[in-house]
Amino acid sequence: MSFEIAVERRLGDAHIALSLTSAAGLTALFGPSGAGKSSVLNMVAGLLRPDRGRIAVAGETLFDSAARIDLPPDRRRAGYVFQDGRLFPHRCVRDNLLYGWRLAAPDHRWMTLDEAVAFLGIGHLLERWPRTLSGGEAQRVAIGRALLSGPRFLLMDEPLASLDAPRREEIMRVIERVRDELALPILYVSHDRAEVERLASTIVTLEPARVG
Amino acid sequence: MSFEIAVERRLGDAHIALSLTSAAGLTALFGPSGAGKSSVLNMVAGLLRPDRGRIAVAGETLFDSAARIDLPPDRRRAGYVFQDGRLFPHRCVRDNLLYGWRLAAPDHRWMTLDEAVAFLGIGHLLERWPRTLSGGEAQRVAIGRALLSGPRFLLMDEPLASLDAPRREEIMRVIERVRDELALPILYVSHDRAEVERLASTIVTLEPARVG
Amino acid sequence: LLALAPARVAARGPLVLAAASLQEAMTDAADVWAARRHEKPVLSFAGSSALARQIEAGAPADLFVSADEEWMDYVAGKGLIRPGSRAPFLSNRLVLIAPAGSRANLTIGRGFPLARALGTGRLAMADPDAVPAGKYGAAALTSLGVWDGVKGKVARAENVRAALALVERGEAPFGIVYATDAAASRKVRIVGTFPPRSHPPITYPIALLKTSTNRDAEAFRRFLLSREGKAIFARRGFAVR
Amino acid sequence: MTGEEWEIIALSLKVSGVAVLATMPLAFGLAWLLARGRFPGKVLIDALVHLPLVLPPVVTGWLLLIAFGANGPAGRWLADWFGVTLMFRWTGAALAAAVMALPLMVRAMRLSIEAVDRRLEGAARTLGASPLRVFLSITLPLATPGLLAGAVLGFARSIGEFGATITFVSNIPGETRTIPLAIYGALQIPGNETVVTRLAIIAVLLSLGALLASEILARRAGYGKGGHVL
Amino acid sequence: MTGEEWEIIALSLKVSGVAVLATMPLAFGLAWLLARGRFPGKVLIDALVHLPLVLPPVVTGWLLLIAFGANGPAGRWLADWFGVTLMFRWTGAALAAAVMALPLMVRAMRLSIEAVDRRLEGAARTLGASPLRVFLSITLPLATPGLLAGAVLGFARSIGEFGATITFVSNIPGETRTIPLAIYGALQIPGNETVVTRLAIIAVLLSLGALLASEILARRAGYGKGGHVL
Ligand SMILES: Nc1ncnc2c1ncn2[C@@H]1O[C@H](COP(=O)(O)OP(=O)(O)OP(=O)(O)O)[C@@H](O)[C@H]1O
Ligand SMILES: Nc1ncnc2c1ncn2[C@@H]1O[C@H](COP(=O)(O)OP(=O)(O)OP(=O)(O)O)[C@@H](O)[C@H]1O
Ligand SMILES: [Mg+2]
Ligand SMILES: [Mg+2]
Repeated sequence: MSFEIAVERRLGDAHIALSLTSAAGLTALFGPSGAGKSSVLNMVAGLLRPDRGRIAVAGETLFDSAARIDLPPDRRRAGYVFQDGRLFPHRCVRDNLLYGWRLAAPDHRWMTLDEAVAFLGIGHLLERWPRTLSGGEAQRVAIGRALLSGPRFLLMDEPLASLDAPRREEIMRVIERVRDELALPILYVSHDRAEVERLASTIVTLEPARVG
Repeated sequence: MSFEIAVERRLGDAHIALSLTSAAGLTALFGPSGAGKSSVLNMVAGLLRPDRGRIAVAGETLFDSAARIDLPPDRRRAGYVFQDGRLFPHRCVRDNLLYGWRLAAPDHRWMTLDEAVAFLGIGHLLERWPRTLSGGEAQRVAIGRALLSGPRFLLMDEPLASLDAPRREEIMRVIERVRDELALPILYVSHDRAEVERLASTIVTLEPARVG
Repeated sequence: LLALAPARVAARGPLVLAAASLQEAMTDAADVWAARRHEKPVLSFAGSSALARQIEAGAPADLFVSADEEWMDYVAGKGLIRPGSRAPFLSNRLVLIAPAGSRANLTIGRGFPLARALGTGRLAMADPDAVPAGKYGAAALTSLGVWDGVKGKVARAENVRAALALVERGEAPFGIVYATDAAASRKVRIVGTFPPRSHPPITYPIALLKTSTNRDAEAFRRFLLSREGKAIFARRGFAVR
Repeated sequence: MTGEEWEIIALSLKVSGVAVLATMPLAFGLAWLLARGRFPGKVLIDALVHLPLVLPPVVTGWLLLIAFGANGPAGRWLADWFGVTLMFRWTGAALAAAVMALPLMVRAMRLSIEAVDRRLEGAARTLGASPLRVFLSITLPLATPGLLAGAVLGFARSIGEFGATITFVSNIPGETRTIPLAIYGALQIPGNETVVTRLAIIAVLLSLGALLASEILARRAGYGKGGHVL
Repeated sequence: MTGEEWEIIALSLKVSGVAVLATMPLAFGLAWLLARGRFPGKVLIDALVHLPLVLPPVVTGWLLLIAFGANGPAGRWLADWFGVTLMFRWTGAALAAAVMALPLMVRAMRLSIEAVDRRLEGAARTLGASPLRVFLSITLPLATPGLLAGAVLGFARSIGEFGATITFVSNIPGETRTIPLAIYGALQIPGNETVVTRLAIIAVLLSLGALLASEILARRAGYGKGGHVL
């Protein structure tokens, strides 16, 4: 079992409810804009607290409202690629990439800076400030930062949205390798059918539900 | 002639140079991440000053370094959908949408709030603060805001990147109508081949050029 | 360090807390004293009220010279001065001043027309409710029967020097200050001196403090009260007793 | 509380209120200039704004006296052209309070202006807004936290202002005798601590009121923060 | 300039420098609490921090005297436990300066902390950073503008501090006689304006130095602004 999620959460008028159990591999979260995909990822990462429910990844319970379990985000070991980059503006690209890597226990790391830099094609950006990056450049740095933190599982929110086809292809190949060789569970949000069909072993569709 | 652009601009190590003349309709700007697509749009909008060159849209010169012409952004009447939304955080969705509409001369407006709200499907969001919007919701509001400002031409930087297929289809149809019925010049950045091939009458590829 | 601390106290001259208006004269006196192979006294000048409150809070000082009896009474009332060490030290005179360029002519006397001379202008003086010089000034004008006419026209300054500044700048046509202050400024003219009997005697009392540990303190007090010491203050315009 | 004390409180409120309200536009203009401007004399303006903070208040009062006294150049100009006199008037007390509050107001506003995302201003320009309109509709409201902080700091500083006021306009009951001047007077009389304490508590309560008002306004304008914490 | 004046300048620098440096952590902690905390007594802490701004400095000095004097509860405790005396010592002057500077420092820092994008803190948590590490590596550096502004404001205020200092620790040459106290002394002597002016200019230059230093540091840390203006 990679992801076992059964959560409910109210956000303003929106009522987000999801129940999924996925096999190993990549689980794609599909659904219209505003359905609650990012919110689900935030709940799995520990950044948004479900009103009730349970979250377990690869057998480890991260949250259980009944059992009063709520692992803090820094102990969940999620590799989260946010929908909106969220690079640290006060650190150069290199220090953004190494932020999680330095905090990870050495035996949790499964990728080096050089490897990440190579397949993301960001070697020439290492000394730059995030505010000077183009949209796609920032997106690639954000992917590298998440992978380098030595995560136990990945949360990817439209990671390839603003990338050109060759880059996309390259990164998809790395995701496939992570999925297959490292067997990391991946929860993946995308609006691109082709992308999802290629990568996902489980596809879950989130229906929007509004209150009232 | 819709767009006549011949500009050069240096940004850090990057050297952005583009020369294009496009027929009426939608001009797609294609190119790898970091090639300078957003920078070109910024130059056409008047937010980034070219080191030298000339920019004319639909026969009107917006910038000409030789003739010392440099129309300020508020007099260029660009409808710019930014790669990163840029909604005003201190105004609710309705006031974001109406910001440019209220500033436009009445006879420049060619769309009403109701029309925009309807085809973007954001009627339920009008009273919300931007920070509570999902990625796709914010993107749609940004599109609406640009269209409502009564622009003479459109600059769209991956406007459909984080939208689901049905929304995408609906908005593409509106873009086609704007292109055909209103005959507005549109400069369009996208990484999606299918999208571009469907919408564009001219496709221009920007090659990255690094200095040194 | 702890061992050194008492030694340092002994090597230092007495710490004198003195009213700010004594600054120049007291500095002169300390210099003369130091020239006689004594450790130079450490002088701290501030308002008498601030100094009295510091003494009350346990400040380790040796001598206190107040600008009026009231704050010395306060300190004495708390049992903070060495019995028998309190002595009247200096006196001063109160004068009416005008800006140097003023041609105002007034003779101070019973019912003299100060209010009319002021016109719409203001009489600058230290706060008559709070500051000694102001209290003496108000008392003098009251006994001369003119206070009721001018009390609504008073500009109450923080201290005598501030009142002096208002007259120096011509912002106030008249002011009441100590003779010592008037003498030190070239921008004001003394219009007249208040008769000493028109106000309570102006005295600057001196006393040795309970907390005093400095062995030179008493000697310096005696020096100040000696003829020679008082002469130094007389040169700065103080009246000595 | 005595009628005299009520008068003192009303005067303090008037002086501080006028000082802060009248200074807001100037403070914001200076803050904007310092945050955004790139011109040679910038550090000098910066230093000038900080001056009243650095100098002992008595010196500031003394400088005000020299400049704005009836015989000072600025004072004469104001009297001749506008018939305004500041000496010994509550308007002078307000000027002293304003000058002392200015550096605090400018700094707070400047911090908030510097935190404004300039890309939003660019977006507003493309939507047809002139620079002035961008300033009024984007920069100014986005700098609300600094505006409020500046107003509170300025008001509190004005309520507590003593040294420059008494030096400049002296202590005239009903005209320039604000709470701190009354407190000072009371402190000069031995055994008068209860009056001091009462007046001090009133000053604190006035500022607390301003503080609460600003917190409520900040919450109203609190689009930027709170809410969900991702 | 005389040797005595050099001594006064050195003392002012020492007092203000120590006051600001020692207060920075406390000020930042308070700023953080006020910006982020949600607890019942928050407005009271806020009011307490603003207190030295609202009260006339003389009252603050008097309260310090009551609390930290040789006979005061805090003063006795410091003397008994740490052998520290503040009365008539430069350490007391530094305490007075610190207390007066605190509200300015806290406000500036708080403004910057409130402007920090909390989603970045969330991102850091997912990357394995504990709350403390997030604070040190994300919140603190992102609040740099407020830290610098707070330090400059606090330093300038300390350099200009007079009323609380003279009331608390008197005016003792070489110990507590900082520039403003020396200016006060010089002002007591009519016709002494040149000394006053010289000392005032020195005070201004010292603050100008702090101002410049902070601008340079701000530029170093200026990742957030400047650069391209989209
Ligand atoms: N603070 C809030 N107040 C009210 N509604 C909120 C708030 N935060 C989120 N929402 C709503 O919750 C819903 C889920 O948001 P979420 O960001 O999870 O959507 P999403 O599926 O990721 O959409 P997208 O594909 O557009 O990114 C949206 O309708 C959004 O408007
Ligand atoms: N201030 C700057 N300093 C240095 N380089 C910069 C700066 N601003 C932009 N660049 C560089 O200029 C190039 C063009 O950026 P631009 O944002 O226009 O790219 P883009 O084509 O839009 O890419 P994407 O598809 O990834 O959004 C990039 O390589 C970027 O790193
Ligand atoms: Mg989303
Ligand atoms: Mg781009």
